[in-house]
Amino acid sequence: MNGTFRVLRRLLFVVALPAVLLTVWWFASAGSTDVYWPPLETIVAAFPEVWDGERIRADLLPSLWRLLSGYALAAVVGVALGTLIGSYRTVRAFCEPVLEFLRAVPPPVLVPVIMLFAGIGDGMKIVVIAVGCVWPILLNTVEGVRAVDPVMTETARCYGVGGAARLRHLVLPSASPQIFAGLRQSLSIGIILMVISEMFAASNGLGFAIVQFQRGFAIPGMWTGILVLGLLGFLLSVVFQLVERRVLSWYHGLRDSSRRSP
Amino acid sequence: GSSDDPSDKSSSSGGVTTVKVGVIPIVDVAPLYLGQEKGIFGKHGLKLEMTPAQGGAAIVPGVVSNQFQFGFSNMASLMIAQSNGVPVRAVVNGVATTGEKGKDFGGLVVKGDSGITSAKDLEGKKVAVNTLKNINDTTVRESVREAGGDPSKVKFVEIAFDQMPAALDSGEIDGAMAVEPALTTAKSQGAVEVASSYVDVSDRLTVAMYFTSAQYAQQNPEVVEKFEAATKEALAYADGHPDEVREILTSYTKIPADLLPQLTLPKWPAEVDRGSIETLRDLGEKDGLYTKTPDLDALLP
Amino acid sequence: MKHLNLVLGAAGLAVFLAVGEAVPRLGLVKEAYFPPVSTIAGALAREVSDPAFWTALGDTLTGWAVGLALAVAGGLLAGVLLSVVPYLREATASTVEFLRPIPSVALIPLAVLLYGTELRSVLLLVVYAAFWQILIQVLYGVQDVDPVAEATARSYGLGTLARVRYVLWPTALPYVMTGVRLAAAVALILSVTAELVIGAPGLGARIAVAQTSQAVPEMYALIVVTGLLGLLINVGARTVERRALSWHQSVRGEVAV
Amino acid sequence: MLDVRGLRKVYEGSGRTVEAVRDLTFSVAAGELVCLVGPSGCGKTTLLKCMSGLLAPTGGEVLLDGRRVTGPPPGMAFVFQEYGRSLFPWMRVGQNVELPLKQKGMAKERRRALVADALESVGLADAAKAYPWQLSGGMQQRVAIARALAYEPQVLLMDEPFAAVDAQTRADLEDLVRRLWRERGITVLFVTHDIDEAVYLGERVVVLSASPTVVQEELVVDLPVERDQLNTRVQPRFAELRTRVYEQIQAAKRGSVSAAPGAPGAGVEKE
Amino acid sequence: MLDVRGLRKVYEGSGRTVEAVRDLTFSVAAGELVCLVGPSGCGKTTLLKCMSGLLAPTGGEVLLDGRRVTGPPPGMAFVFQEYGRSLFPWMRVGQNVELPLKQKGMAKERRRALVADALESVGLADAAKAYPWQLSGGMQQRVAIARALAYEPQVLLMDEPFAAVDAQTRADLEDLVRRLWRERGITVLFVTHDIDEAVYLGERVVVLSASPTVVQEELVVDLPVERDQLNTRVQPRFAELRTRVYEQIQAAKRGSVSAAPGAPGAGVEKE
Ligand SMILES: Nc1ncnc2c1ncn2[C@@H]1O[C@H](COP(=O)(O)OP(=O)(O)OP(=O)(O)O)[C@@H](O)[C@H]1O
Ligand SMILES: Nc1ncnc2c1ncn2[C@@H]1O[C@H](COP(=O)(O)OP(=O)(O)OP(=O)(O)O)[C@@H](O)[C@H]1O
Ligand SMILES: [Mg+2]
Ligand SMILES: [Mg+2]
Repeated sequence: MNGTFRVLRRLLFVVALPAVLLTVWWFASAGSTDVYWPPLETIVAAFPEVWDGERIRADLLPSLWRLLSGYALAAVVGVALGTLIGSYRTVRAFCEPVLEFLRAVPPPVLVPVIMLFAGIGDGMKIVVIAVGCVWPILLNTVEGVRAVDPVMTETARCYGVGGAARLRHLVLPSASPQIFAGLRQSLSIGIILMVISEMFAASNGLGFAIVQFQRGFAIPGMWTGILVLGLLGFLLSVVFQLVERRVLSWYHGLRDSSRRSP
Repeated sequence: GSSDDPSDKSSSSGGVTTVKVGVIPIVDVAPLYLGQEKGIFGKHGLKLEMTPAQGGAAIVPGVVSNQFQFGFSNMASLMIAQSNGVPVRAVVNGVATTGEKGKDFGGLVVKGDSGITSAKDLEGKKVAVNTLKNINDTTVRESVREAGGDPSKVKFVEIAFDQMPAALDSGEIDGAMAVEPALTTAKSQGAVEVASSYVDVSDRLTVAMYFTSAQYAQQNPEVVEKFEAATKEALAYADGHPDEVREILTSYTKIPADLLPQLTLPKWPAEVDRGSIETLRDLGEKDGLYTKTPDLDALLP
Repeated sequence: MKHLNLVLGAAGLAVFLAVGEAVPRLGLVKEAYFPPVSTIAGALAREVSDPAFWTALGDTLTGWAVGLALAVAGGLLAGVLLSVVPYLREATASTVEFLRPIPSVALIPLAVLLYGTELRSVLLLVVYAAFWQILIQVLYGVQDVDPVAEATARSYGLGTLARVRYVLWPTALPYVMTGVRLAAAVALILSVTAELVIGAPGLGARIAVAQTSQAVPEMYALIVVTGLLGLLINVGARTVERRALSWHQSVRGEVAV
Repeated sequence: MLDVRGLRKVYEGSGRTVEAVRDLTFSVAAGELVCLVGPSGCGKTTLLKCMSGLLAPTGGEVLLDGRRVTGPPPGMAFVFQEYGRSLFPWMRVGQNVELPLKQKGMAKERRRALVADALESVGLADAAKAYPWQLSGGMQQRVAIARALAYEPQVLLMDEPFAAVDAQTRADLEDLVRRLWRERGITVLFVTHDIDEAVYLGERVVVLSASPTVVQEELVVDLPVERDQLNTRVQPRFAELRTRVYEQIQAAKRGSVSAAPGAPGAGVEKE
Repeated sequence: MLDVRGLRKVYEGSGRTVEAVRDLTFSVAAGELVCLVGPSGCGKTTLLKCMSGLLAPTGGEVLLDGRRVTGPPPGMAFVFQEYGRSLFPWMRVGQNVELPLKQKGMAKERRRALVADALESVGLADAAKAYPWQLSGGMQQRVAIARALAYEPQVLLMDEPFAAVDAQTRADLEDLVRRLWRERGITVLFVTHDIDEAVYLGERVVVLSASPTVVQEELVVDLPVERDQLNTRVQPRFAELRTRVYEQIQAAKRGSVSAAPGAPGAGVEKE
């Protein structure tokens, strides 16, 4: 299998199913007169018109900034708190009920409360995104930290690897596969919360635009917004996977090396 | 689940037709609850099943897909829907302004100590409305215009009615177009009303209407007729019995008891005021609400 | 030790409540917008004595439980299938990544269009949101299989199904448990949100009424109820986990030292 | 029965390419007991994994009864060098041993009997209810052996299976393997780094060179089939054979620079 | 230096209670090299873990220089029996060896030199850039040994450290340990199941009984301090000592029913 062939094969896998689905959608919706299910053709036609440079600058970029800030905040808080909670049983017992309580509160009803403390600007939106994203990261970190191999723990203790070095060299790397599972989950949750947060007190943003289309009955516009969300999610996940492949190269190498090549 | 069989959208048994109505659980729809309780709808052979939803996002598609037979929506939304080809038909009046400045069920309020005394002072300030590009920002713009200001200099943000008092109080926003009960709450926290924007548009402004889908109107003209007749009767009854309205509010809202007597109730005339709707349409056109001019003949009954 | 955990958890909650009481009392926020815990408790007591509240709670829990069950079953099935058939995973990866970030809230008009305000409408949103949580956790969990364990199973002639059952599943279980806990909360959030926005009967609809009525303490009381539900759900999940994962380091580590 | 032809295996990945096995050709007849010895890291484990079809070779092929091996063939049992990780921590010892039998579709009673028998024969009768991680290293290794024995394989591949057990147990297990081999006529390929063990156990000893690996020497062990720990090990022929193997391994190691411990004075000068 | 007094360890949990160590008392003087032998599962690993403070004993105590051991003391290195799992898979071999040195706050250059030296001395100079899981079992074990050596400990605890390496490498490593012990005057406690190794390496051999464990016998190895693979092993005194240890282990195993392989005819009758 040479290089170009492999790239082509991958590309085929990436586009094949979406192509099939789009085709099905195209023909199934063709000629639809239902305002809420416009023909895909209409949606595609509306796309360049709706997502011109101005709208990308005015709506997409602010959204991206909020998303990335909120996500980064969640990642830092989730991993830090998760490590702490995962490492000490007493801390876990102390915090868990409160955290589980907060976790179950739906963001849309939490937003007004956050608005009380964080105002109505970008800060509020970033906090909303972070509050929603933090849970998968937190939970996965806690579980990952709890599952560190005892032999490795003993090795570290024995060689005096403690404190920050223990975190950096043992606990976090060992939990990293599971932390990445959490980060991956949060990425799409972040996008979802970006939309939700922009339903409140916003005057621009991707979510704002979608809701605006929806309320204004510009249904093809709404559909293009949903498509943009999906594309955004896809692109971010590609970037995410590249990062993960790098950071977890040892892990994937370990997993793959003993598997038979197909 | 309220209905077991999805295909059974409206059922009639023994001469009584059950229809689902998508409503927003606010003061505006009190006549329906009252009329139902007083047997007005029953008299017309209708049984209403009220489904509270948060706004047009849920009600309009529900009506269009015949999940609800009727829905409640403000005029601007209906005109926007109509101009976008959503097959909606307004059926009967919903709610109208009281026509008295300073004594309407919706008003433009600012923080007490802000030094803002008229709508003109809102130039360059942040004003909250519940939905952008809809009836409330259009009417506020008219208030600003009437006060001699430039509406394009006002910055609008979207905040739900119930969060307006807090946002106003904390200074996050400078003004808010609030309706009851948020309006009374805001005032009780020290906010002052600088304009009655609905009245500024027209002292007979029809703010909202009940509507159905074109398809349903065509297939069930008699049900629509019954609904129209019964609702008109209910509106008239509600307009004449404010105390009973306040009473019925406790059954479907949670408006605190101390707030209830202070609420300003809207007017519920039986007939729509076409002239005021045309004014609203023209204002909306100016603000770019529609892709093409709404066809009021097709929309209104 | 179990008692110690209970005491610690209660202490944590107590501190949380105390903060909730102190913040408005100290004037950090206005009581009118953020009532102190004691006021909320009063409202909660009123709610609890209302039979309609219990009907609403029942509706919400029905939507939650059915939705979660469907999402878990679907997520597990899809996750295992995708990881057992590598081609399938490759072929669906891009589509999955595309669909995952589409928020359930954006689907609300479509849900209403299809099912009105019935339970099924709520279910659609709940399942859509919770399904991905399970799926991703399964995919990561399956990837965690120890190559030596996998080789052992293969060399002893364990077929695909047996390997799923005896090797893949136990390895992925800790991930899946986390996924279920995540999904349980998401399902609860979505059923409340759906009720809130669509108006399907349930706690969410009650919250919506309280919000539009400016009944602030009642609204917080209902929010507290959803939080408490989440708390209870987690207690259940932890109990299951302690039994199902007794062999796993995360659980046995707690017992040993 | 088992033919290895021109086997080559190159590991690639993470910026390191290792040619673990260069060119291996040898065969094991049905019912033979062959011991494999070679320097650490020479590719014994790699070879075994390729032979069992767990690893796809880079070049060459492995034939079982003339058919190319592409996946683990039925009736083959493998005792892994990483015994600890090859036991499933979520199953008790008894269940670990029983699992492959279940897979064979064996009746419950027979399974029970086989499991009890196998655990008994490795001296772990009373550990059936423990989890693997509650056992000592040597006990874990014996569980892995018991699992292979209970499986009643035709072909048994063992990768340093006695590395973690004490001398006495080791001797017992050696005799157990020889006894099973004779009684059941199974084919055994046995990797060990203990030269005495290789000579004592095997009918033939294959010595591998240091990596990249080729067959350094094949040696027929012409000791009588009846062997016992006491007498066999003191026979002059035994001493000759073990010296021969020892020399070959040393030669194998000398052949490669990389694997030679470089601490000065640490080497053993023998002849 | 290291005193074990009335040590007792009971494992509890998951419905299985094992009294691994019943009552152990012995001591290791500073700069001594003691070998521990005993049947598989008798509690050698448990004992080592208690001595290093990794495991809290159920009863009795461990004293290091008269102070009670409650956690791993500085200057103590441990080579784990589960070598594979004691290496961090996310670090390359060199980093694995270097990590404890970093922890000591050593300068970079000195670290580099020590790492290179240690890897060289176990014959893995060219594997520094590989990940542990890219190495063979024996190579992994040698990395674990290299890590302990580079650490320059005062006390070295080794739990069957040569189990996975070939005979030649093993001999080299044995000499390496003895050389380091003599040159640096470190205290070494060495667990092995190879009797020859115990006698060749140790200044003293402690034989443990089968579980529940007590000290079965302590044997001073009165061989000359200068030992070499060729001559020492053929000395009559060596043979005597190894026979003695062998007998003791057999006695230890006979004392316990559970650990005796039950396969009929598999036992070795020696005296
Ligand atoms: N997964 C892997 N990825 C890369 N290289 C590997 C891998 N597994 C083994 N190797 C390399 O292949 C060579 C042979 O390894 P193998 O495990 O077969 O040796 P071995 O003969 O079993 O050694 P030992 O007696 O020490 O177990 C070694 O140099 C090792 O570094
Ligand atoms: N984590 C544990 N939980 C329960 N029991 C354990 C645990 N670790 C060890 N044991 C038990 O303690 C006893 C002694 O184990 P230990 O590992 O100390 O033996 P060992 O002498 O090192 O044996 P080997 O030579 O086989 O490594 C065994 O019976 C074992 O089953
Ligand atoms: Mg090997
Ligand atoms: Mg041990």
